[in-house]
Amino acid sequence: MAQIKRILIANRGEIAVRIIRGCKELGIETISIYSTADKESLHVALADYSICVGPGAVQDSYLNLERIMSAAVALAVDAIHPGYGFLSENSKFAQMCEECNIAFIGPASNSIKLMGNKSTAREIMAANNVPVIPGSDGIVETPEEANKIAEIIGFPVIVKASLGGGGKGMRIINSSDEMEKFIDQARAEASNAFGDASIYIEKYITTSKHIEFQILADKYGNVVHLNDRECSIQRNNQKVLEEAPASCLDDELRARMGHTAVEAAKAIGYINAGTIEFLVDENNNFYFMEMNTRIQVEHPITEMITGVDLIKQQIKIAEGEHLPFIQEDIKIHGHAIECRINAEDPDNNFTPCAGLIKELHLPGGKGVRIDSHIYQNYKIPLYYDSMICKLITWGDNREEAISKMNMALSEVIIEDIKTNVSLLQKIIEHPDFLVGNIDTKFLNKIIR
Amino acid sequence: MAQIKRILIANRGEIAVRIIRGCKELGIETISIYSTADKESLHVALADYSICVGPGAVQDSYLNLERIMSAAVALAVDAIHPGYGFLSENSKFAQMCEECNIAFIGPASNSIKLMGNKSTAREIMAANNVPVIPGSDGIVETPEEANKIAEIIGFPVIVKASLGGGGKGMRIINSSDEMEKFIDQARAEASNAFGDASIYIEKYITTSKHIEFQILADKYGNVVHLNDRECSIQRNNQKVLEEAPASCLDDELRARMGHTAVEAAKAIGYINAGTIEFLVDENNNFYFMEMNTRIQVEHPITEMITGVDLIKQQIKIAEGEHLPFIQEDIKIHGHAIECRINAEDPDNNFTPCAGLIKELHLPGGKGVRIDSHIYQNYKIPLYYDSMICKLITWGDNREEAISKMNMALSEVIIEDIKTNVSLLQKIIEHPDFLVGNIDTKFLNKIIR
Amino acid sequence: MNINEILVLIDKLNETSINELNLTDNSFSLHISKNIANTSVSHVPEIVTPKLTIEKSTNDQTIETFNEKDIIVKSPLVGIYYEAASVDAKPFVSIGQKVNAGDVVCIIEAMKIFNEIKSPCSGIVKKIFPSNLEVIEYDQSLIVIGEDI
Amino acid sequence: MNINEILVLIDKLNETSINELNLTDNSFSLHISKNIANTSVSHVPEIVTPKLTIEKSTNDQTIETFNEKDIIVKSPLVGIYYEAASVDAKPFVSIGQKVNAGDVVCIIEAMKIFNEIKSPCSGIVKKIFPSNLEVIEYDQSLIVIGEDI
Repeated sequence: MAQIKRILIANRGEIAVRIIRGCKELGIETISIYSTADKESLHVALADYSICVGPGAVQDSYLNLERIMSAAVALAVDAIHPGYGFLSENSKFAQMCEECNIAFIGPASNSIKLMGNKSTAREIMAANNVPVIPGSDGIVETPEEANKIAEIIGFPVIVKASLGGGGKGMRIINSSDEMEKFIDQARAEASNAFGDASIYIEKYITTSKHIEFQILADKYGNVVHLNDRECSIQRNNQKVLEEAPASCLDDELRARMGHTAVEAAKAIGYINAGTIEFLVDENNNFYFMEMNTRIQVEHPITEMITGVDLIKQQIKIAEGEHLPFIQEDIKIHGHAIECRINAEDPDNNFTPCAGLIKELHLPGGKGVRIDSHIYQNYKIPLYYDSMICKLITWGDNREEAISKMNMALSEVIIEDIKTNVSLLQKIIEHPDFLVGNIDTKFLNKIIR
Repeated sequence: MAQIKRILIANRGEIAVRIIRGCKELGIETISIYSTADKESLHVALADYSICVGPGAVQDSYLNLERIMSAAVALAVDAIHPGYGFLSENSKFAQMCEECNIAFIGPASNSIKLMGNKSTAREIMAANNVPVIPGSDGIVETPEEANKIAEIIGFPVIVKASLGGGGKGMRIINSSDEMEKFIDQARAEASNAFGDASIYIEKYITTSKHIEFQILADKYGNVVHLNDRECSIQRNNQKVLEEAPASCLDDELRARMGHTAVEAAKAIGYINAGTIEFLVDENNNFYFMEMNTRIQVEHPITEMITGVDLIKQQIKIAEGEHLPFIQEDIKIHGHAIECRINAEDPDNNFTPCAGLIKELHLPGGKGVRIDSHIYQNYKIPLYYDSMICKLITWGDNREEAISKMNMALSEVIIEDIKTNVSLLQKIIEHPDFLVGNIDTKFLNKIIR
Repeated sequence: MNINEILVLIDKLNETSINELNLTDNSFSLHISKNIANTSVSHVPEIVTPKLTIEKSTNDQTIETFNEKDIIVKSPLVGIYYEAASVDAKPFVSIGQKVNAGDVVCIIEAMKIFNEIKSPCSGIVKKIFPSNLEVIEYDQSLIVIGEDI
Repeated sequence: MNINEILVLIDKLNETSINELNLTDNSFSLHISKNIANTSVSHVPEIVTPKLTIEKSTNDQTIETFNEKDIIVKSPLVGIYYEAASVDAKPFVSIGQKVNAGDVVCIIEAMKIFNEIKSPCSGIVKKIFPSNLEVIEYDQSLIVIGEDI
């Protein structure tokens, strides 16, 4: 494929800003799309050109395939970068790009589709010797079938929607009595949320860590992993703080999981950046959870420890370049932590807050990275994600990265917006966190 | 020495902020000093405590030894960090600290004194096999003596003040006719500026690069260099843009110069961070120019390519710790560039400008570092240095660092302050700069 | 409580962020207090200033030059503006022309679909903003229709 | 509690950041308190500088409560405030007292130099801001002198 000269960024907020910066470095023209609510947004100000695609509500703007494609075609772009969220894992959108001869900066639509169906993904991985959590072979039709499987793998089990995500269509089932009721509930929820009532069943692992591997794959079958990220600190399945590398992995386990991640990507002929999410249990058994077929929010920590610019690599892969490194070239330098600063009220169950930023000071200096779209006098709109800033610190080792994060968080001033900064400080100073004793239940314990 | 628990920062602006951040990471209490003109300055807001030491004029505040020492003693600090400029190379101040049993975070007062006298420094270095520019053995008394030396080393020669700095007391002399007049002028200027009319003479090297080596030395005789910085891009002897490593050095020359820098530091039993400035001529001959016995403005680029935190190392050395690395541990990772953003009017001979920052946006993201003390609604005072922000970029290689700097500069918004950003962009895009074809005359050629 | 126990308590206060301790045990009472250093958090002063933006809305500015009763037809979609049904055809509207509610005033092509934009009212065309084949964004002003006097 | 135990406690307070200790045991009671601004270089006390802040408003606010014609004597240096010439002496000034221009109102010690601060005018002392032995910054308000009615 020829060099990309003009990219439309089908996103907003910090990731749109991040992509614009990458494009500028590569000398690529950028076009931002925006909603009427985002007129004053930084991604609009920084792009070479920007086009309003609809009103504030996402379904009429950032999720509106037709309008975005129409803008892309009318403005004759070579490529679209979908960022994360919104249309990034919409296989139909990727397919429209393919049909319009516009490079979708991400995998082929077929890969998105395959990995988007969680039960299909599970089957493919199992068939390719990627360990999956014991459970059903594909979709489960009846409570009787489910009970039969649960008896083999043992309670508790978890029922999940095939097209699921974000906790919807999930139920934890402790005994066969609950099976019928909860399966019905899960089906109904899945049907409502994803338009498909298919469900599958897995063993529910109570104590686990969420560890993910970043992979990059070019068009020529070269796949490399960029090591791992520890993402166990979550609230309602939303990551809050991530680190790289995960302190719980030793070199042997890291190498083994990394190899598995690469094999998983190869199994579906994956191209571009992707993430294999694993669940790691108390005994260091790891299981494929799902694959995210896009750039992740937490990609900067991988950039900090490997030096690789993931956004620029995504574009180069889309341009048909070969990966400029092989697995042996990828080294881990130091330790990085990302804190997601959200505009939300910690005293009111972390309800998202909108409003005007009247005063702003963000930290800087050695080993501090800010990825954000906010500025003083920016008005945070109501419609979108509450994440307003990613604060990333890097240190020679975990201790230094933590003390730097502590220092950096103490500097943050975002007035009069309510934020989760105090919660982030609480995490960073928590004795369990300091010794790396964290799992997916850690944050709930702190908040209570 | 015991652990330092409380540091007074005898400085202002970005370097005070930089030091406060380092101290916070180390869990050290910080005390800022400030003048009445700096009440709203960031270094005041970020420190644990702050104390006003005088009015805006520097001689009554940031240069007032008695008031600063009085504050340090009254507040029972363990140590003083002088930053750069102001009292950082004032041997009397360092000596007062020694007498008051307060750790001066820098070398012994005697080292400052020795290196502060440029002709003494020259003699010591020559005596220790550090190459110096051919010239007089120490101070020159008469024009006749000067002419005799000039005949041996060849015209043009340069006359310099022994206690000189910043171009004062310097004259370039092309023939023996000019000698008497220019020596008289240089003496008068030196006497006015430094209270000492002593001068010395050196061969004037017309085409040269300014390359400096960062060194770190602990109290136990361990000295390590952290490689080089290319600082040739200067306007009126003021550095404007620096890079590390210097692209003109090959590995062999770099190793040789680095070794010389370490020997130079060892020659005077130097302790703490310091910089050996070399002049490199067209034929890659290098000569000792001077030693700066303090942290430099451009220290971040060394931090970016080596990963070493120079401020924290300075403090640890003052605490009596051993250097945590040996020469072989110091590697160069990628390439870093620093742009000094000054509040000055490029259309009016770069006259410094003060004023209110009404709008501010500074870039962020991967490989971008900001060291600054400004914020939106900050009023830049009249009294101090016009440098308001250091913008540092890092890339895998020089090309990437440059394209990142280009991107980053394009984002800068500092309204309604006049800045040198357009000049920095001109440098970054200049064909000679892009190929590394720069020397100390480069910037004057561009400005004209 | 003996002296050693008191010393332990003093050390504890000294090391921790606890500032005061009061203890009463029958007739025994003990009070230890530590001076709290005065820390102050300074806030960056606040003045309202203009917005950071380079997105100049030409639309809004131009609107002001028209009558309050004028109707501005804005684009409901994103696409390419066509002033006429074909290359050879006359433009749908021209300045000074009378239009009726429901008359087609232009076409916006989005993804090969040609969408007719209709006048919401009757009146006189006072202004046409886009040029033929211009890329139109959502909510962009297309045409001003004034009162038919 | 015997004398040696009390001496141990005194040493303890001296070494630590503890400023005060009250102890009652039946009829026995002990009170130890430390002079907080006593800054000999040998030990590191907690900073006791209530006015060492960037609350720029403290001075300004206080001023408002005084008469426009009142004179505020501000510190021309940085150091430690002494209200009296020696521990046993009476303070130089007290509230309500009349002072004449040139009268010493306090001493500020900077680097072992005791600097007498003199009243710039005659009048009545209306307010004394610092406490004895407080660390004083440049331009800090010391004393308000009002009109002698």
